[in-house]
Amino acid sequence: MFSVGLTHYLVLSAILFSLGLFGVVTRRNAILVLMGIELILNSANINFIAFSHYGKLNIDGQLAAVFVIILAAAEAAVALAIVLNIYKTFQTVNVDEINKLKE
Amino acid sequence: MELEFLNIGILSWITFLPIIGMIIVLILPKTNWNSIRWTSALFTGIQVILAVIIFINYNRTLPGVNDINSFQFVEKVNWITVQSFPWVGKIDIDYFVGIDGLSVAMVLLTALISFIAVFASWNIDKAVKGYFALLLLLDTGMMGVFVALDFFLFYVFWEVMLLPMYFLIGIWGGPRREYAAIKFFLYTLFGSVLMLLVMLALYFSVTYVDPQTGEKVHTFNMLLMMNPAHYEPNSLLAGLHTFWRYIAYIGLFIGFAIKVPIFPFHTWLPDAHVEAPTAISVILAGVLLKMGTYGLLRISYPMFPDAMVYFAVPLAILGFINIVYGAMVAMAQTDFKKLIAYSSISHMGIVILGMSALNTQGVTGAIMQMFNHGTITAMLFLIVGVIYDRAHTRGLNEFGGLANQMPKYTGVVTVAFFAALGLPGLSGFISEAFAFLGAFQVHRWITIASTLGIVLTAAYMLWTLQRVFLGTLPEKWKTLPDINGRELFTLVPLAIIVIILGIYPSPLIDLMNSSVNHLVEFVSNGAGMSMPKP
Amino acid sequence: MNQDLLVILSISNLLIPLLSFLILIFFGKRLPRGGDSIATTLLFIVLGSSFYVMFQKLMNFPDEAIQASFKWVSFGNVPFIGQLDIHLGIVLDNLSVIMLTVVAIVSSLVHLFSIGYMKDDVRYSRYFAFLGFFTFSMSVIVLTNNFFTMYVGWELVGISSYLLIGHWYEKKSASDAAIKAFIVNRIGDLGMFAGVMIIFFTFKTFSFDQIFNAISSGNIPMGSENWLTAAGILIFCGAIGKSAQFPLHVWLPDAMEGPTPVSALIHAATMVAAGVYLVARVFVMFTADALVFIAYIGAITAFISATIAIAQNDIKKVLAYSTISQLGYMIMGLGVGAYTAGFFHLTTHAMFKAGLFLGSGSVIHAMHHALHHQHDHQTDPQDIRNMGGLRQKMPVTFWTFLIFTLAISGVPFTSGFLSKDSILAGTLAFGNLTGHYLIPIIGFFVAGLTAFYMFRLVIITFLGEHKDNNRIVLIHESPAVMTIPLIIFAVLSFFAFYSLNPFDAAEGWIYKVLPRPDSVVPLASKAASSDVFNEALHHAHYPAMFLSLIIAGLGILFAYITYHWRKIDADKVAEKFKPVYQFLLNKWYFDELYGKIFVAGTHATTRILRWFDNNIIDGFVNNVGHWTVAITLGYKEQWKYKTLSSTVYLTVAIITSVLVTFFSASSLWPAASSIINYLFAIIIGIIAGSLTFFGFWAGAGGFDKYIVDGLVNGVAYLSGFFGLVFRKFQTGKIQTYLIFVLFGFIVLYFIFRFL
Amino acid sequence: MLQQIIDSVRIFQPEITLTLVACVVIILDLVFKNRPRMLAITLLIGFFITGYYLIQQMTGMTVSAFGNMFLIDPYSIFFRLLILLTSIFIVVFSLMSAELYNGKRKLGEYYVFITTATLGMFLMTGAGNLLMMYLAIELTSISSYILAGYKKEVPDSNEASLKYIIYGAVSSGMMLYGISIIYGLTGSLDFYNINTAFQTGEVNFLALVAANVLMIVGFGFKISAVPFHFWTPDVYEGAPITITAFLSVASKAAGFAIFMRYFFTAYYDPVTAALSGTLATLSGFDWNIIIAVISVATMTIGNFIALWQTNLKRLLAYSSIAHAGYMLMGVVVLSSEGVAAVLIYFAVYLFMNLGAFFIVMLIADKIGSEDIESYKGLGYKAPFMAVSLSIFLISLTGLPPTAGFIGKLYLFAALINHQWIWLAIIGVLNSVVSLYYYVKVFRNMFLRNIDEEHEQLKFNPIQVIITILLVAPTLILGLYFSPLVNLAQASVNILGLK
Repeated sequence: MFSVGLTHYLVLSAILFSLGLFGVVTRRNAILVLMGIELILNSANINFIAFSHYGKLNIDGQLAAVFVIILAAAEAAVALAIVLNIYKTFQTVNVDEINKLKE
Repeated sequence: MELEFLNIGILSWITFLPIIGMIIVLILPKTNWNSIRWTSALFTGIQVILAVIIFINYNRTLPGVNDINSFQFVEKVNWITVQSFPWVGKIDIDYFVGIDGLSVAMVLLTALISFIAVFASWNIDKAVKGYFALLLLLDTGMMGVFVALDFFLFYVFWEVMLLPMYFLIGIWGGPRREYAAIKFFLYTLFGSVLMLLVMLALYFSVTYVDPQTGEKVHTFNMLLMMNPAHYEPNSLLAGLHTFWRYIAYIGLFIGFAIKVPIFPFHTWLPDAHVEAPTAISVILAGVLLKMGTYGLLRISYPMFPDAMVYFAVPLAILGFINIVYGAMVAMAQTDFKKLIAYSSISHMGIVILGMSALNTQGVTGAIMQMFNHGTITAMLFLIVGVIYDRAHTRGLNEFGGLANQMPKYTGVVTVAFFAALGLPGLSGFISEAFAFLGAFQVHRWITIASTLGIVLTAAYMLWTLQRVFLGTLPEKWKTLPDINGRELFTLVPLAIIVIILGIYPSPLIDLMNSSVNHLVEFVSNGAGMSMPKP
Repeated sequence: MNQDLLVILSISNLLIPLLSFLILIFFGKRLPRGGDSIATTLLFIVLGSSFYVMFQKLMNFPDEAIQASFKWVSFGNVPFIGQLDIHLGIVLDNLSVIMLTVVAIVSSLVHLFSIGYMKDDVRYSRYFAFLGFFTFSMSVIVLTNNFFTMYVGWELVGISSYLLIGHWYEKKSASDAAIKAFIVNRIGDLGMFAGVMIIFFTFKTFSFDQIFNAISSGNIPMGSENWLTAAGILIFCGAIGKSAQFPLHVWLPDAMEGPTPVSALIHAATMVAAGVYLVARVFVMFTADALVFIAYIGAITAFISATIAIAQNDIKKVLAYSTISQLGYMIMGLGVGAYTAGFFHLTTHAMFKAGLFLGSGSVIHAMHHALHHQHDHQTDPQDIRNMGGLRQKMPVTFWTFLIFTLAISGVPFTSGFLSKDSILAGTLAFGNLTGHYLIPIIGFFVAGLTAFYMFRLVIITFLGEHKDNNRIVLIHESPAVMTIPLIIFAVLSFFAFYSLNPFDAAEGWIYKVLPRPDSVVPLASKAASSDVFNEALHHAHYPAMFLSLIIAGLGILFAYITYHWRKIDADKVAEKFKPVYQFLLNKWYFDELYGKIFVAGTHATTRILRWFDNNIIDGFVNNVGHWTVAITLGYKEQWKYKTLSSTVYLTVAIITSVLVTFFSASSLWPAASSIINYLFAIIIGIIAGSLTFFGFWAGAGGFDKYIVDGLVNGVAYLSGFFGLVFRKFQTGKIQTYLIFVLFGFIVLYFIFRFL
Repeated sequence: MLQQIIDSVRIFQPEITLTLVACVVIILDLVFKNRPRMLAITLLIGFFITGYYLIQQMTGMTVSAFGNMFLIDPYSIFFRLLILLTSIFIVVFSLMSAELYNGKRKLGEYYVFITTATLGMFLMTGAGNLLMMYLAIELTSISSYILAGYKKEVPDSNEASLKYIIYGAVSSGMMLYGISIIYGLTGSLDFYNINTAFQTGEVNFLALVAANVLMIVGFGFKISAVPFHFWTPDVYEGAPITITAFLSVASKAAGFAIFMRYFFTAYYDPVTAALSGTLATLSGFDWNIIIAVISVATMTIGNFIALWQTNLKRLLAYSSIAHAGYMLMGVVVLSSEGVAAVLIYFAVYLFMNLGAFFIVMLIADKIGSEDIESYKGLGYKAPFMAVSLSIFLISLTGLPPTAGFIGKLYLFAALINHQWIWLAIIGVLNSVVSLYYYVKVFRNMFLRNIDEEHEQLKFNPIQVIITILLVAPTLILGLYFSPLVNLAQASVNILGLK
């Protein structure tokens, strides 16, 4: 009978992590970039929980996950606020067009 | 013997007087030019008096070099102490000054040249206050280099000079002043950072046992660095003729060579000289160049005798290149000041050649040449300044027949030029002769080749004399006034010194005799190998 | 009679002229008549005292050398050598006292003469000042007892001659001549200096006596006679320069640009004779080989200049070349070992040649005034072709001049006959002894030539008709101040002052007081000893005399035939042998040769080096300079300089080669290292350097293009390039940044992974 | 357990104070509208109280609070002092910054976030647990994101904050992923347990390397080391100068503190350390080599790009990157000397860098430009400020007799003593290069437009005093540095290391 093990979770989180990075570097829309970041954070969370559950380790991992979720929320809030501001000043959320500061 | 005033030794006074002067100058109102000038003159003047006092009281018999007890006017105050930790030993940096035969002549020279430089700067009319303040700061830096016996102190003074120099050239200089200034700054800094690394390497290789606590203390004390016994076994620079010692020597050498300057590090010099105001050229040529050679004598020789002997022949070859190459390039110049600049490259080559011999005549010749070149080149640059102030050009080919227009001036010029081309009876000749005599005993063929420089020098000097002073006077210079009292006052003392030392050099030689002999003996014994004989 | 007095007197002889120099140079302008009287008086005092010194010395201490010296410099207790002091001082032996007197005589009379000749000159007092300075420096040479002060005096007379030749420095030719004189002399001095270095290296002293003693005790440089010979020849180089010997004789004719009395004093009688004096002074340390070398140099010089003198038309040029030729005689005489004869000729020649010059001076003076009255500034007052028939107008000048001419041509009853004859005898003896017959042959031939060209000069100048009738009426005899010296010199050109027997100088007092000293060099390299030589000389004496008489007679005869009776047309002959004539007229093309090779060569080299210095050595820094400019002004265009990039490659190449040199060298050379190893190392370094350069060049060439096309605007190299490139990565696009983060992550991972 | 918490709270006073101050400021801001100066004063008072508690702790004690969550040792105290000092200066600067007070901006939050950022940094210096570390970093970062974008109406400021937050979030996300892997490998987030795990158990090397590189990404972002520096110039240029200064000193310091602490403690090898007397790392895991590479890249690239900058603020941004590179050299040598060198460097860096930014701010407020070209003739318009700026720049170059020289001296000394000679040579050559662009500023201030008429710029006495407060240490520490060095060397002992 097929049983889900630690490896599957790690692979999943790895995929999520890569997807997150991919999204971050490819999407032009600031919102989508932020979503990519969320993916990265959550991939880490999966790791934490998987390790603490399968690795017969202490509770730290799950604690970490909780903290990270909260923190991600805070970060997202700030980020969205900034994006709003950007939209106000630049009339766009396309991160490519926001490149006045360079060289 | 100690000379003290307010419990502060004479060397500290002579070094830091200009700083006091600088502060006063900074306090004075910006517009009151005369008071600013006279203050600077006053302080440098006192410096000269102190220098004379030193000259009189200096004990000619004490060798110094690596022996603390025979240094004179020593002041040693603990400056920085960092208590020790298990992972780093106690750190001691002393304010440690003193002079011996190697430095006393330089101290005199510095005082004299600075004093004259102040009067040469009389007609500066741009930001006068800043100018004299920087000049005095520079003065302290130079003096400090020559009296410091603690490597850290030495390095600090060495670097302190850079900035005033940068501004003095950069603000009061000629049309291409910015380029010249930055070039000077970068070159010298490049050299000195290498020196910094070597200094640190020495610092970690050298320890001495603190008499009170009995613990091992790292130190920047130069004299301790000269003693092989103080090198930690299996530290970076321990032993003789090791790879790292050679590298360290080369690092130091580059640092000093840039100051001298030795081919191929010389190209900052012509630009700096051409752009710098007269007084600054005088200081550059008169004192700054000597720091390089002084550094070699004071630091490279006693601390790396093995490497010094090992590299003696390359050093001599570099000296030869400097002499001949400098003279030849000088001959091709059409700018009066640039010509003088290259001539001083050529003359410093003689110093290098003399030092590379590492025997008494050679080194004595070298140090004398350092002093004499200081006075003679100072005269030459003052002379250029005089004509430039009047004609606002330095093109050799634009002049002619000034001898009739400005007879007094021409008289002084003749003395200076003859001194520069090594005419007997003037100081330049004696030092050249000794340097060559010394070098010939070790580097026979290189020396003989170098004597070619004598002819070349005569050629371009006389040619210049002809182009500027002989022949017929162009219409446009019919109105040039002859040299004035102030300018004469800057030139005549130097001329007198040049003549006196030319006829009877003993006053100068006696100062350095015992030190030079001691140095030669010390290095030859310390090298662990004899000078390469041809 | 104590020696100290003599010493004091001779030192005062040394210093009085210096005093006159100082007085005149500083106060000359304020003194009445430029202070000429002061200078002259002082010089006559010197004359008196030097006569006194000479007589006292020769009477009371004929065969001892009075020394007086002081410690000049002390090197203290030198490692590996011990106490090393340098003593300077004077020596009074027969040689020096006689020479001192000669100098005094000529100098004082020239002072006198100059009062007339230089009348209302622009720099009258300066002129006299320098005369004094010269006399001082000359006395230094004469009195010194060591090589160091000898060299000092050597340079000092050089500089005073420079100053006096360039007296009329408004004329470019004059200042050129002055420089030429000094430089050519310096070349000679180099040799001398090298010789002195060898001497000092070996003996750690400069004093003649100590050196000679050391040699005689067998201590010679590097322990080999060859080095001794070399030292001798090198020191002789000094003489070659000063005494205008081949190949450095080219400066003396040009030196005639100076005032004529100066030519008389410096370039005829004293300074140029200093070379001879030097040879006499150190005669004892010359090996046989060195002496032969000296002899040949003298002979060649005598011959070349005599031939040139024939073709010259400038009165002073003729005399100049005859001077060179006579100096060649003296050198030759010393070379062959006729020590006394050589020096003897120096003294006699000093008198009559000074006379000749002063005579020509008075002629030129007269001509000049005449031309001045005519307002004629084209005609050259020195060209003998414009003269002739001056005999009636200037009798004193003519007769004195004739006496000098007779003397120099070696006609009996003149001093010249005695000295010249003894030299010729010496050469003949030398020929017999060693088989070098070329030397006597040249000697006699030159004697004939001398007689010929001197009489040519006399005839063209004084006899016949003057070229221009309205000029001749304006010509007058010179004033007494000028004629009196002439007369004195003329008197001094008679045999009686030197030897009572007009046909044998050997009976004269000079031979008594100046016997040939014995060489100190090791036996192996010794020349024929005095008595052997004197024996030969004795045999050679009479043949030589007759031969020389005949030859001189022939010379004079030819001169008369050609230029007086016009049996032979000189111009026709010149036409016939045009190439030869041109060759002689142009002084064997020496100046052209040197000009082409050395002068032009040096200038070319200097220009090349200047270019090298500005573009290659400074190249790197220039880039830094442009770079800083670029930074401060934000000009990226600054970077488009293609020329600079190449210099950068060069710089890199040079740096590598230097490094490689040092490392290869450090691996190569043993502790006690020989120059070869360094050369080898340097070669390796250069090869490495050039390789780098080409690699760099090839690679970077493409690099350039790539950059210019692509990323950055024309930044070709160095950190500036990197700066711009990395700067370009800062696109301002956040995602590019993130990509770099990932990129960095990967790179670091692999670095770490495969550490 | 409870007892332990109580004890911990006692030694947690500084942080608690900061928290309280933050709350107080918020409340005050709500109560009195638009009284920014009052807020600032309150804040300063709070900071001084914090400082007082910090000084109290300077007994050389090394204790851990909340079960190794937070470590109090001389090392962290030194860093916290630096950070606090910086924050104080920043608040003072803010009081004088025209750009902040223009446009009637509400500054309550500004000051609050400065406080929270400071708190975050405090926690970073002392964090002994990966989770704690992460939270501290985020606290700092989020506050800084907002501060960077505080000039809401200015596009640059917005752009800066957007870039900052995206970049920061991504790199901290990657770091978090790394943390999770390490947690998986060692089963703990506590530095010391991690260390023991490594010492005993076998760990998968590849995973370890990957994880640590991910960590380095995070740290690299904080200390803006190449290639994770890209955000730095843009953010520094866009943000208000006060914040730029704050980030360039304080947050760098905090980053270094935690970075060194993590690597030194987690990979500490007591055995070899006992032998060699250095902070040896576990065999086969020479993380310092990577740091060497990074440091070379950082200083070189920082300097070389700085050569081309025309905006002084941006130039200083790049120079601060280069300085991070220098300091990394101190980490590379893996020894207390290195750590001491870094501490010393930070101490002097604080004064000189803050000073430079302060004067740039003042000048910008006067002449309305940060462009180097616009500094022409400044040396004659505002001699005092110009001279002070030159002193700071000289110090940044590292020439005696300024403090910067001492910083460099100790760095190179550490390198030489541990025979990292190639690194030392690269370092000194870089400092020569750096001279080029610093000199650019002197050149414009003193060498240009000398002759024309200059109307003097006026500065109020407080500004002058502040400048003096910054110049004085820069010069004095250059000539008499034993107190600083003694303090720094006393502060190198990290909890758990000998």
